[in-house]
Amino acid sequence: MEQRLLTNKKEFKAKGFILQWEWLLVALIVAMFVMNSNLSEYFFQYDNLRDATMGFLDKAFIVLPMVFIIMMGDIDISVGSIIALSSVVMGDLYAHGVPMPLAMIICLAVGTLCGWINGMLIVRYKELSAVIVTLATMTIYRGIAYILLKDQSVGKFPSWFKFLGWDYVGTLPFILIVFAVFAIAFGLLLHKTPFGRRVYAIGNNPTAARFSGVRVDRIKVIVFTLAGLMSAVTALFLTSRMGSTRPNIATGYELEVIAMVVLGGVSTAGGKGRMIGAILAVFLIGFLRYGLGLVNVSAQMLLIILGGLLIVSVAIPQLKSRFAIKRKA
Amino acid sequence: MSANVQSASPTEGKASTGRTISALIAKFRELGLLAFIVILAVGVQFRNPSFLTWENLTDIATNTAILSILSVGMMLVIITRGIDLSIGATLAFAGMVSALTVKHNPGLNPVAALLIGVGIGIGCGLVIGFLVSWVKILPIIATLGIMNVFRGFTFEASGGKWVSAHQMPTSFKSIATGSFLGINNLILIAIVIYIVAYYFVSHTRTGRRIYAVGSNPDSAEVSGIRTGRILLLVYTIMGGLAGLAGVLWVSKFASAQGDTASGYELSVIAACVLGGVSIAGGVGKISGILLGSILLGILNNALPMINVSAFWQMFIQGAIILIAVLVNALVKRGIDRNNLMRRKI
Amino acid sequence: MAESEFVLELKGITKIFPGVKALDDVYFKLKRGEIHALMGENGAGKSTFIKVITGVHSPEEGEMYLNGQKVAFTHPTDAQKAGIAAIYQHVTNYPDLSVTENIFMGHEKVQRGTGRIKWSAMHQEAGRLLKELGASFSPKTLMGALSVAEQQIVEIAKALSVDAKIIIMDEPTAALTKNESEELYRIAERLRDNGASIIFISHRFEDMYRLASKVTVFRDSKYIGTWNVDEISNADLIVAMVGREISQLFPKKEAQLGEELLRVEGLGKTGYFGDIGFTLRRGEILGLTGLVGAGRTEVCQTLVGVEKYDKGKVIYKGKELKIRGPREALQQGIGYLPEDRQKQGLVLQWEIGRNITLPTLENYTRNGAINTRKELEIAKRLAEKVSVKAKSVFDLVSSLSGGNQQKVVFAKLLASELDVLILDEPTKGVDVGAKSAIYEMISDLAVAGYGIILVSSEMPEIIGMCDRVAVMREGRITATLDRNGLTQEAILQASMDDSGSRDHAARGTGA
Amino acid sequence: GNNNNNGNKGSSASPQASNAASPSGDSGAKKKFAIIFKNTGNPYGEKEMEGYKKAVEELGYEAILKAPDQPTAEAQISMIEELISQKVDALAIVANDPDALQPALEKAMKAGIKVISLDSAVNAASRLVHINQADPERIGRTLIQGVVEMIGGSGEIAILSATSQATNQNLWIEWMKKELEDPKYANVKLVKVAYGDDLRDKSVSETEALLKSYPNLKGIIAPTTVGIAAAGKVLTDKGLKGKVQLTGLGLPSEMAEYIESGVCPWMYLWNPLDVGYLSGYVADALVNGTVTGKVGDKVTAGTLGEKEVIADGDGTQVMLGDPFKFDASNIAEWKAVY
Ligand SMILES: Nc1ncnc2c1ncn2[C@@H]1O[C@H](COP(=O)(O)OP(=O)(O)OP(=O)(O)O)[C@@H](O)[C@H]1O
Ligand SMILES: Nc1ncnc2c1ncn2[C@@H]1O[C@H](COP(=O)(O)OP(=O)(O)OP(=O)(O)O)[C@@H](O)[C@H]1O
Ligand SMILES: [Mg+2]
Ligand SMILES: [Mg+2]
Repeated sequence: MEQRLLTNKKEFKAKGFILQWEWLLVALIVAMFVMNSNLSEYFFQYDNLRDATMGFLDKAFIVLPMVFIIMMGDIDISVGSIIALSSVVMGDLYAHGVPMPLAMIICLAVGTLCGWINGMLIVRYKELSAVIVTLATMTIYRGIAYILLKDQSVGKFPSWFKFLGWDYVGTLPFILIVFAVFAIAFGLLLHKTPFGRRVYAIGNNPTAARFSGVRVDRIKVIVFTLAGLMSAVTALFLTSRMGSTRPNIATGYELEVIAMVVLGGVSTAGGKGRMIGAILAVFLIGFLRYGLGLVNVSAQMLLIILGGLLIVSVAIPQLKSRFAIKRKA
Repeated sequence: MSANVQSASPTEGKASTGRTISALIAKFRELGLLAFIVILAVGVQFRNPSFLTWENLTDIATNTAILSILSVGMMLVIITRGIDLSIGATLAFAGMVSALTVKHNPGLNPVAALLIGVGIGIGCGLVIGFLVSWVKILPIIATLGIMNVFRGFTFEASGGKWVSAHQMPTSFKSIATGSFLGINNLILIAIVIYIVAYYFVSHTRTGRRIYAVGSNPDSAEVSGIRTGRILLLVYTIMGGLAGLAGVLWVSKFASAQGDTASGYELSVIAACVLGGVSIAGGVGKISGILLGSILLGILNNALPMINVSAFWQMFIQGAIILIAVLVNALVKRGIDRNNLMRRKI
Repeated sequence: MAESEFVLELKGITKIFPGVKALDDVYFKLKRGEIHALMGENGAGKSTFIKVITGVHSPEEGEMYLNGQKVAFTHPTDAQKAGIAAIYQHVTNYPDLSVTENIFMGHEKVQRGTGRIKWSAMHQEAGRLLKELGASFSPKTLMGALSVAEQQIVEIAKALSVDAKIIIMDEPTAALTKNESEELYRIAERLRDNGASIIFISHRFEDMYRLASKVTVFRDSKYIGTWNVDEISNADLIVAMVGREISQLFPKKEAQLGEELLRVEGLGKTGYFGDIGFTLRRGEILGLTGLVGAGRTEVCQTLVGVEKYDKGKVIYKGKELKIRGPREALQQGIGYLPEDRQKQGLVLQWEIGRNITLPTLENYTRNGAINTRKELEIAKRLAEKVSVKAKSVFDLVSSLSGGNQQKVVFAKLLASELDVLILDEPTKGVDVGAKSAIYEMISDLAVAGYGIILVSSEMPEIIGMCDRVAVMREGRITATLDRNGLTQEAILQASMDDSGSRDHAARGTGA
Repeated sequence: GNNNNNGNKGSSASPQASNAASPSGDSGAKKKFAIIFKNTGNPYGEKEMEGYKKAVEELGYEAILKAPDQPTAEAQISMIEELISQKVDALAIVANDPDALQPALEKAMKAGIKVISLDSAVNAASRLVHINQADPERIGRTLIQGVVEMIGGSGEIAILSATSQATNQNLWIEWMKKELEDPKYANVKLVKVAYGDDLRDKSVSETEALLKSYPNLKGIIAPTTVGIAAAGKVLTDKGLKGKVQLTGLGLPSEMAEYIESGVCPWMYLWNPLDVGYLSGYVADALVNGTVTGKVGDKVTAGTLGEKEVIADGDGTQVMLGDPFKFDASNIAEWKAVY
């Protein structure tokens, strides 16, 4: 039994590096940049690209925890409603004289609470599956927002609040900087910490993870709570961008977020994908939309293009593995 | 604890009584839903005496017909462990194409218009079925993407215009408004579809195999069921029904828009879930989704009638869905516990 | 059509799964009206062979003849049409459908022309079959509501429901009591007398002697030979199956028994087991055996908190222990090696190293991040300790053979500081070489002072390795036997006997 | 680019020379005038954009028409950003939310873009001037007067609106309530404001609920295109023509059926083509600096003649005129137009 095993990873890293999904995304982004630059003279300009990020980064905050959720084979379709509820609570409180900083903290707390409720329901009622639970809470959370604000909108936030969604630190948009910080934090959480490793384990094989001492339920609750928290962060930025809020904001955000995560190469079958992929997908979709918007492509064409892109991107790995199996056989 | 000395073999003794109880509980689920509907109806009646009138009941039935038709397809999809988010878009696309067709050919037989819608729907369903069964994309993702594509097609087809009442021949509009033997056509069509669907899922081989595939895909493969074909079939049926619903929708409201039935898929899924269709697959009854659709239909009809504030409606609907699925889960646990107690260990 | 003497003949069958050669140039011949036993150790390839015959798997090489005609099944329906029915080892049923449907799925009775399912005829027929098998539950019961043994009966009914020429039974008796087995023997004989041919797979010699006239043995995916049952001695058959004398296989070393680690009293979980009591000492190997579905796995999983118990208590190192989950169990020093290593033991898509360190990640964490250098070092050390055969710790576990996968699961356990090891079928589906390595490892661990609970259905393993054995039947311990009183007969008696005496009488004898 | 082939009353346009200093500075290129509607696939919006385009092309500029797939303020903000990047000269917006676009539109104005709103207004701080299709007060009051005339001076009436968040409708409903305060309506009772969310199915249910909850209901006002058509359909199907009266704001093409049949004796709307057309000329005047959008400014709007900027709360507006009444006598002519 004089077996010697290698622990030097270098020689293993080289292969497969080029074929990684993330590189395909990078290639797509480059192609998209070339195409958009040719379509519109306004696209490839620092100011424009920079400002474009302010337009699509708000929902990107939810992409970060959604990577964890989809990685574990779950889904959360209530995030749009959580944005609405936390934003409406913040606006309503401010309108009733609560100081803005406190209202913002409560906004974050409300989002966190909503996420926690989702998580608890999902682990307590496993037979329901996350789709059903969040389908119900999606209606309930937005319903509460309607009860609170009725047909009103609240706004007139203090002028500094506009800073979040519209201003720059140096020459960089504040939202971009905050997103970068969160993206790095979530990336480290997923790829460098025991927590992230366990999320991967749950995604690949929840039973084995549980038998290996991973507290699956606890991790799920934490991740759904994080999704709630990040929805509230989105609410802060979105509210700042809109300067006011009402119960019907952020409708349909959940599907856009899910589409970005899936395009980012995170497998809904669980356990595959990396944070960088999802972040690349955020910028790919964001700049693609922006670029096509610059040449005034119609909304319906955009729908077709983005829907098609999603289908093709999930079909490619499927077909690849299919044909790989056939070749082996 | 030695009570089972005599009934050592699992083939004897108290086993059967235990099963009757659990069967009762299982039935109780639907009875419970029915009871809930009855209580709701009585409560509403108390607040608004015109609720339980023949006319209002007909209205509820007419308004619920399309939802209930779609629930049939969605139930089959969910039974196979899938989901279809694209039906709103398919419905709009099929509705728009058939409306455009009758607009340009006012003499067209309404049955032909129906067939065109169904045909478009089947085509859409086939695409999804192919993506799910052959390319093996998860249903939720495949239909999420396809939903956008079909919605885009609908806008493209209409060129941003609506097809309005005066552009549709009376024959086309009377698909939904006409009646036969005093019963509205929509209700009749829904009834026919429910009868056919009931026959299909409980009296044909293919129907039962849909359940088999959802209940245990691996065994289904081993016992010789072509699971891929079943999936393709299920999404095709869903598409066909969505296409049919599209024509009925356009005919009923005498208007075809690009954003017709946007978000309607969630109501349909909710009806199925209320009706006890399990997202885990393999479980779902025609009677269940009928009750689920009716419950949603009654809510849609009753909440405005008892003057519930518009701002509370959404919350109430969500809360009722959540409560219904939680109760469902608890009842199921009761059944399982009952099965365990039966083992007498 | 020239009738061949053999209804079924397979030549040179080879079947390869990713990383495993499950069948390697295998031969088989089946005569009309014959009951032919197929034997071999766990993982020898028997079930895979069956699935080749029934068209579930298509072999990479080899030919198959049915009544002398060459056939190639590409789909299970092909085999069904050719009159082949099978009872698969792992229940392949539909928990949400009725018993009747489970029986007739794939070959429902339908009205000619309309295609309408003839429910009443099917229920009637199902009822008849069940009655014949001595079962009294209604064919309208949901499959999911049945116990494992009852489900096995339904599987048998399923095979009987087709008018099959060839019936294959893969371990049909594994979950059955003696009476139920007798029922099955009678039916098999009757089928044979009616002209059907039967392939019968079982680990129980008793089944083979009672039923079969011929026996074919596989070992390590290879064909070893075919004999007339009355012409081969028990010992020779074992050598054929195992490849050497059993005694060599079990390198049990004498361990010093130390203080009591674990005491379980009156443990119960409604519907699964009740009244479980035993003790475990340092250095001791306690066997836990019984039929499939006796409840052993449930008991073990309860001890590590995967499942919850509702009665009784667990005393660990003198203190009552409330286990909340596997993590707490590990922290306390109780480790569990699950019975299904692919589903419960490993993250197949991961490398060896990551699998080994999963339960103990916080040990290599610095400032919240995983210290990969240290992690890899430990993974490498442990992988070498259990002598995993691989190029590096970066090999995916899915590429390993069953035995090496199992060694990785062992390495996972060794990463934690444990006192009690619960090993659930540690050699299931493992090749002979790996098996003896695992036995050696278990022995060494006992010597090193671990208290070990060894769950196994394999009689030789239990007899060869354990200091004491608790036998379970239908959720209860029916006997606890000391090493000196340990015989195959005593264990079988306790695990299969239908008489009432099994209840409390034998318990506690060895404690 | 001067295609003058629709039913717009016909005198020839007089394109103004674009000699004023262009804010974007690139004088060589054609000036770009953009419009953003609420959402795509809405024929009313298509007409409004068409009118805008017509004016812009008459003036010799390039028109950019945009509409998101969903009627949300979020999507409109993105579109505003895209237009800022394209350095358009003027931006006309039909807002999905009066306040939520303020930061984005302020940014646009800071970038030198002349911002106006039309039809559905943004708040005064977000625009230079608003193009009002008709005075909300006039709309509200006229609708009440209309329905009261239909029901013969007394009885219960109800309103079927769009979503509870719709600003235009909410404003009109406010004015309707104000009009009802007049003692001459002592016998008219507004029993309920229902919301059909501009969804066909919901509008139908809500109408049916109104009919049943208020058996004595005599009139329905539906100031929204989907709602009024849905209500027309319900009244038609239930044979309530003449028993329950219907009026409101609707598209002639959608409502032709019900006006011709008499279910809805008449209704009001303005010509969306004209709203867009006027917006195009006002935008041009702002871009050329001939007006600044303050009260008293005068704009010559092609075929529509001269219009004056008047006060509107904190801001200013240009009024297109009174809502146009569609009834059996003129509907046949208009249903083909929009
Ligand atoms: N689908 C599969 N994919 C990969 N490997 C497989 C698969 N099925 C079986 N194997 C492997 O093939 C080998 C033979 O397994 P098989 O189930 O045929 O053994 P068996 O003789 O029936 O054993 P037992 O007595 O435990 O039932 C084992 O190593 C098993 O792990
Ligand atoms: N999936 C299941 N469905 C129904 N009953 C089950 C299931 N799993 C276990 N059981 C019940 O729990 C009891 C104990 O099963 P368990 O798997 O613990 O037995 P075991 O002795 O370990 O058998 P095995 O040798 O198969 O592992 C069985 O009698 C069975 O009735
Ligand atoms: Mg086997
Ligand atoms: Mg076990």
